Amino acid sequence: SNGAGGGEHFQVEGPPRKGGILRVGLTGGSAADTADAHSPVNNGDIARTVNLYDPLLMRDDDYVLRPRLATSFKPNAAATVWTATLRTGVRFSDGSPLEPEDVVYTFKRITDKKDPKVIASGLTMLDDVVKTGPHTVEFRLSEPNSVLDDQIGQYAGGIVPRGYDPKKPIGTGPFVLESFAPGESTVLKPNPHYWGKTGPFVDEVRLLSFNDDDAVINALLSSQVDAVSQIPLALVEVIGSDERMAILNSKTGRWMPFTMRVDRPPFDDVRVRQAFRLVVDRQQMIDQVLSGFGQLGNDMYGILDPAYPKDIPQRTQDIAKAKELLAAAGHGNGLKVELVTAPIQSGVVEAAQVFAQQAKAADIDVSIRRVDSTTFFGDDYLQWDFAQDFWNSRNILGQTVAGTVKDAPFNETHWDNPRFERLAAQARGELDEAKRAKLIRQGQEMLFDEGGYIIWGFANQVDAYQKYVAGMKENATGIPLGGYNFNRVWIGEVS
Amino acid sequence: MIAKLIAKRLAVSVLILLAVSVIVFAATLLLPGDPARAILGQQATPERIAALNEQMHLDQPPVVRYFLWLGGLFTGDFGLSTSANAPVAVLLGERLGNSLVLMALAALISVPVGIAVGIFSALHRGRRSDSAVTWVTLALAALPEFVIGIGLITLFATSVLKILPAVTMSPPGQPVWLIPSQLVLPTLTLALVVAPYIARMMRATMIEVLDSGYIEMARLKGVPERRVIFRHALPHAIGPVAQVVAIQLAWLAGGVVVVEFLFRFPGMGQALIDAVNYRDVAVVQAVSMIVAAVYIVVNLAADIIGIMADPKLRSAAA
Amino acid sequence: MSTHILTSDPTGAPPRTSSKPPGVLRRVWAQSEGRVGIVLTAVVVVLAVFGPLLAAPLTGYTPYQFADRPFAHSGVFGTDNLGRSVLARFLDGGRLLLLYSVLATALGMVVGGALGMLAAYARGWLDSVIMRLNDIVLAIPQLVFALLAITVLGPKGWVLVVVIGLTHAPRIARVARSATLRVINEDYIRAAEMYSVPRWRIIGREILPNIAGPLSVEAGLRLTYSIGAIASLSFLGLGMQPPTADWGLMINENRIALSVQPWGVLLSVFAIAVLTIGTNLLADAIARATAQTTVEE
Amino acid sequence: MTTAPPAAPGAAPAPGAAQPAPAGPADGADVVLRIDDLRIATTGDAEILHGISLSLRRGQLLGLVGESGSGKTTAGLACLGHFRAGLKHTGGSVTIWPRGGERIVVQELGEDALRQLRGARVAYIPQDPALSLNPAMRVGEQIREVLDVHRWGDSDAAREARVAEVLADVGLPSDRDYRRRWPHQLSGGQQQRIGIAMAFAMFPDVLILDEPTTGLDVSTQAHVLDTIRDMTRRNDVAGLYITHDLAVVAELADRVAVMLRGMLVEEGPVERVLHHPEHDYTKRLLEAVPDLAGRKAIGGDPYRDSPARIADDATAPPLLAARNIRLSYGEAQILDGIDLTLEPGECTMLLGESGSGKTTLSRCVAGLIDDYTGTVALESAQLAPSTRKRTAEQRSAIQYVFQSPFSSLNPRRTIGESLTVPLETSQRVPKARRRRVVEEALDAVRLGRSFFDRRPGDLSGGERQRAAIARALVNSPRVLVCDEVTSALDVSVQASIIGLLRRLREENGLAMLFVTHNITLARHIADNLAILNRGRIVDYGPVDDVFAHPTHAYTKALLADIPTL
Ligand SMILES: Nc1ncnc2c1ncn2[C@@H]1O[C@H](COP(=O)(O)OP(=O)(O)OP(=O)(O)O)[C@@H](O)[C@H]1O
Ligand SMILES: Nc1ncnc2c1ncn2[C@@H]1O[C@H](COP(=O)(O)OP(=O)(O)OP(=O)(O)O)[C@@H](O)[C@H]1O
Ligand SMILES: [Mg+2]
Ligand SMILES: [Mg+2]
Repeated sequence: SNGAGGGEHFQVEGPPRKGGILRVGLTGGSAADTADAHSPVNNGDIARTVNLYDPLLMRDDDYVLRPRLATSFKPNAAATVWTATLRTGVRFSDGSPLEPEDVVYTFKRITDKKDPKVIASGLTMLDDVVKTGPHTVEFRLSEPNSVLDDQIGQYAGGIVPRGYDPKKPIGTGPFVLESFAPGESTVLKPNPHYWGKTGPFVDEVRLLSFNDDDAVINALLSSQVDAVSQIPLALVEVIGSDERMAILNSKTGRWMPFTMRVDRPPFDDVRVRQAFRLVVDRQQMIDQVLSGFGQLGNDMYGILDPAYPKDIPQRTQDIAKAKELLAAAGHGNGLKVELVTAPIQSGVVEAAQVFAQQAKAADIDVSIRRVDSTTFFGDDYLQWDFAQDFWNSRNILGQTVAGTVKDAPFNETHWDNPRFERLAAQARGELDEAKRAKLIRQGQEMLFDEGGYIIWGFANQVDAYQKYVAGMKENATGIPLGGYNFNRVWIGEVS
Repeated sequence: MIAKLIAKRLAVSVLILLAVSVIVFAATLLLPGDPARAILGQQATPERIAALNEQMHLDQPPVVRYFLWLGGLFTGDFGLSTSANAPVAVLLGERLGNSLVLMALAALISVPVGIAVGIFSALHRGRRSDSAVTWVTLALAALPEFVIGIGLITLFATSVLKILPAVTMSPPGQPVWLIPSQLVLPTLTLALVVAPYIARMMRATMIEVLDSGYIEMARLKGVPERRVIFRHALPHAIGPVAQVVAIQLAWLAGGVVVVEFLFRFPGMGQALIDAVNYRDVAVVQAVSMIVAAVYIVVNLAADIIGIMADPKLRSAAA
Repeated sequence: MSTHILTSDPTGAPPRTSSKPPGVLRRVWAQSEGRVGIVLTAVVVVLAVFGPLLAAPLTGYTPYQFADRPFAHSGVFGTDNLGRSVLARFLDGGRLLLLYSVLATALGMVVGGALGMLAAYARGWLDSVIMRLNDIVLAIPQLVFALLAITVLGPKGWVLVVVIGLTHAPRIARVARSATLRVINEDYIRAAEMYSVPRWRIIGREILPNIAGPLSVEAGLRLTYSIGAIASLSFLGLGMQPPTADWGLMINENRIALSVQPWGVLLSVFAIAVLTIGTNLLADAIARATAQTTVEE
Repeated sequence: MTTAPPAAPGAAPAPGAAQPAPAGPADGADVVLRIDDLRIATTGDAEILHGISLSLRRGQLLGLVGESGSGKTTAGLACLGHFRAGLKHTGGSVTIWPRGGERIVVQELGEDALRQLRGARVAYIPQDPALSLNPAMRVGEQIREVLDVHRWGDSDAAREARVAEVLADVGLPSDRDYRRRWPHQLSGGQQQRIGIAMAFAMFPDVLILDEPTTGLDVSTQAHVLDTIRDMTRRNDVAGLYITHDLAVVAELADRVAVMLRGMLVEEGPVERVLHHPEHDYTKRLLEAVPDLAGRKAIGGDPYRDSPARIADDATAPPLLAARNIRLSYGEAQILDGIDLTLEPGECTMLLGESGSGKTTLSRCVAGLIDDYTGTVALESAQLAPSTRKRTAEQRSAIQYVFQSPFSSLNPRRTIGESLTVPLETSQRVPKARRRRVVEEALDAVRLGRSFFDRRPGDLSGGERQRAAIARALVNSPRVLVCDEVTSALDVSVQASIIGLLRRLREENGLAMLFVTHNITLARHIADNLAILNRGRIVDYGPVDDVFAHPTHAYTKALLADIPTL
């Protein structure tokens, strides 16, 4: 094994070294773990998908969409038909070549009406996927969509061969599945047919699931694992001060909003929503919840999107103003609300507590109702009056389609504004980036003024690994450990 | 007579187990959540959910489902885990093994140690060594298992002596016991919880026996002390000690949950907590029934040992 | 714990031990276990009751205010997972645990004691029914019961109290029953029967005071277990809920930093340990004080 | 050796002085064991034996009598070098001259030597065989064990033969099956004989018998006493027979020693001590022992025919009449058609061995047992079986006093509270006056009003029994059912209770059903005698008639078995 004492130095520069085993500790595994390309839910699922499959496009470390299995993905002028040109010479892990039929099959599987997969919600306008040549596939839409590339360029959109069986997963990713025990461990071996130019360098990757952060940290500190994804932010400095450990701190677009239902009292009154947003001390939120590892939020999502309106002034805590607004809304004697929270992501329950404490200053009595994740995502999901959620890095339009248009599948604030709908529709049909940015800005301003989200910050993704692990890079997508790109990771030698 | 007595206990045990199964089944019916949706996911269509409900008999009235479930239990079919979408038996099999290893190790240590300490303490009644034992067992018996566990972790894993792993972690496909060092702390925790009770019970029983007329008589007959203890006193402690050992073993089956949680031990207790969190009704039912069955079986065993150890009942059989 | 009860003494000499109730406390105090038990329990109880008043004055922070970054080492015992003062939260964190444990124990004692006495006194089918029900409840794993109840009803204070109280009830009922059986054949019960004293009054006036010894021992034990059980549930995240300051919950929240900022865990672990050890010693001392055995050093 | 004045321990010879071993001590060639100025104290330094000196002679039994707690057992165990937990030896010695062996001073022996002594040279027969036999060991093995641990004989077969022999000696079957029985498969008398066999197995020199017949009924007692007498003679051992029953001593012992609170007050030949006692205490003790002839005045004035007693007036219904009472528990027929009547002021003694159904019958009468058939009538009114169904009037009329004064009063309540209970349920007396009524009852039983606020734990057995009797009196009953009210008490206390009951009868005209197994009490309290045997009354009539002309074999045997002074 790689167990090694502190103080030693490792050769982690220069040409990658081949060989060795990479043991990665993950939290959040359960008996429900899957290796299905299109149904990843938790951390471990994502790590498996990323390494077993490739989508047509994928965002890189800087959150820029890059070609993967498609060398190009272009819309027509009306943004109603997109054409993908497939990379040549790609083989699946069983040796069969990648063909347009596989892409057609993949998207049929994803959008299967009877069993729609994770990214299907963003593909509701996708009418048909058709092979148009030996290397081309057309995506025909029922309405214009200028950001379809964003929708399909996700880890859950990996291309699988025809007749795909998730029990014997076959993909084009850098690794193949050697063994898989849900909730416990996964072993990945290099894919002999891998098409990519980098890696894989290690002989084996082991994904080990732990049920809580505590266990995973202990495993790292006792060298039972080489790298762990997403360490508790409160421990970053301590772990970083261990000379054996390296920290990977990536700024991301991950946000953990409070969600106020704009159609339910007391939040149906825009003044109450504004007051709640003014109550938040955002820097304190970041300090206490994220231990400072985050960027300020301004009640608008999509901070990594080039169209994000950075020039809108930062909202800061203003208790007096908040009280005024509450009084105007008829809550002069204070207000009592229930905040539903659940341990759906580390920091969520903590944020609820910090918010409750901050709101006291404005005579808002927030009672926290902590439920378990299953209850939270159960029948009442998206129906809570005042709750929380978390989202990973997304571009603004994609996020809008997912959460802030009337029919969005996750419209948790029940935001329903005709003008906003129009802006969103226009932007989705607009292929000109500048024009689109303008439309987006108008929509964002509406959310900034009246929306139901309290977006107090964007959390960094912080991982830790032993210093002998080489090739880890910061990654803005929010996928841990440099986007789980284990194909570029190698084990350094003692120097 | 004795066979009749045992048969009666057996029958009562079976009835209790049946009653428990009714209660467990009814209680799990109350769990909020929708198993079919849990299996199929958020975006499942109503048709698929209906189809799966039918397949899992969830469309039947509770009484019918109870009997279907009960019938399944007899054939080793514990139902379908909603979270893993796999048979519960497959899911639990290995974990049950892990838990049993842990419990067996804990029992193997705590039972003999507890009995020996108890006898020692009874024989040294009133002396300093006895009161030391009394203090220690009293203190340990009071501590919740996680307190002991955290104490041990602090002592042996994280702060003082960093010599043992704080969590259980097995390389893929390897049973937990292949890395014995990771079994040490969980086993020790359980043993430290269980042993004091056995020691205290053993001490109390021995003292009571040693105070009895026939022990005094044996001494007055000139019987050597060693023989007084092993031939005259010990046999009388078998029954009561079997009882307390049974209670402790039964406790282990339930108490292992917290310890497994603490040490991230891949056992039944872990499975139970996960199952409750994910509303995996079939798993909750299975684990509950397993723990209840363990409870009933060990108590039955203790009763039978008690009956066999009692010459009145034994001779009545002849 | 020998609960050997000296029944009729054939000698005619007055029994050596007097059975006056006020003697019990004194006899508890007379044992070193009793003294240590009382002191330990009292220390933690005082801490739990008055701690909340001291939290802010002593630390400068309320248990809910942010003092520093999470797991920082500022202040006496550093900060917790949200940067709140560990000491302030620790001082505030015993009250609910203690309150719920006492309530749960009381509930268990009332329900279990009543059932046990009733079973022993009524005998016959009622006894069988109660005891079989007891066996059934005992066979249902305590933690499973708690897990289910809390998942169905939510982690509310009364749910904890009821769940823990009810899981104690069958065990207490057993004790109450066997203690009652031991006195039920005493002639003073027969005398009361003979004078046709109402049955509830026989239970209340003749039986209850005479099984108070074993019952108070049981109460002490059950209190110990209640504390452990409620703390365990909080530790599993099923008991007290954030942002409440509570020892069990603090362990759960701060466990992750055990190796770097152990105080958030260790203070609570220590307090729970002292409390449970104290109550257990006390229970043991009461057991010795009430068991009418011959003189033992 | 004659009476050693307790206050003058110096009078006893110095331990170990002038003894030509091994023949025996100078002052008597046949002395086998001598206790010299033995002192024993508790670990709390309260002295329990204040210097006892005694000698046991070969082939003789020395009776050691004295009231409960006087230290008899403590002295007896000291002969084996055994002190119960909490006791320690503080002075004096026990010396033994075994047959053909060296003189042994018990207190000088080490652990191993003591062990070799016990069960071999000095054997012990305990009070309660049921508690002293190991319930988890076969009886044969328990006897055999003595031979094993003392390495008797030279082969297993020899030891087995000895077990069989000694079993036969004590009159038990000696076959293998019998030896393989468990203790619980034997009756009380048989168990005690196993104890005796165990004691004699090693041909001991000294035998300590600690009330070996107390738990047994008269006929069994008679058998066991025969066995003991026979075995001591045959084996020529020296015996110390501890008892509180002077009659047994008179029958069995050669000499008798009387103990009082840890001191020896008198010692001498049985004849002399029992008939010409010198010490006051011995005198008082002898006075309190009831005699069959009824000549003594135990508990005060001798018994006179009660003036309230009406000669058989056939016309008026009797005060209390039980007719054809039958009761069975499962297969066992406990009461088998009992007829019994009681006239006002009359006392009938119900006599029978243990298990004959005395308690059961008296409880049927009192309404404590309600599943009998037959009728109980008070005057002409038939009573409901259960007290709860009887009227307050009827309940008050019949009062029951329990056997054990230690369990009939609630230890947690004051005497006053317990005694008020009957008044509460009968409602005869207004609340305000209840205390006075109770205090009067306490006066009547000679306890005094100060007892009102005391708890049973502070009272002696006799005081408690008085309080229990007072409880029966508060409702001015007409019939008192006394179930062995004196059998848990010392003779002197028994005498005072008998005196009290007699006075109450005379003063209040009470009718009484006096249940006992002690036939010697008959002439001291009763007018009529009913002999109960296996659920039937086998002899019934005026005491003198029954004594003069017992009809049933059981009654005859009973009269023959009674040990007398
Ligand atoms: N282990 C002990 N510790 C303290 N005191 C004791 C102990 N055993 C006996 N005593 C006390 O010593 C005294 C003598 O007791 P012992 O048993 O010798 O009396 P006894 O004459 O045999 O009475 P009984 O007729 O009731 O058997 C009593 O007052 C008793 O209370
Ligand atoms: N509740 C019961 N169930 C079964 N058998 C009983 C019950 N009570 C008494 N007996 C039996 O009835 C018989 C008579 O008992 P009872 O108590 O009346 O005898 P007793 O003459 O008072 O004896 P003692 O002198 O020992 O007090 C005994 O053989 C006893 O075992
Ligand atoms: Mg005695
Ligand atoms: Mg009787």
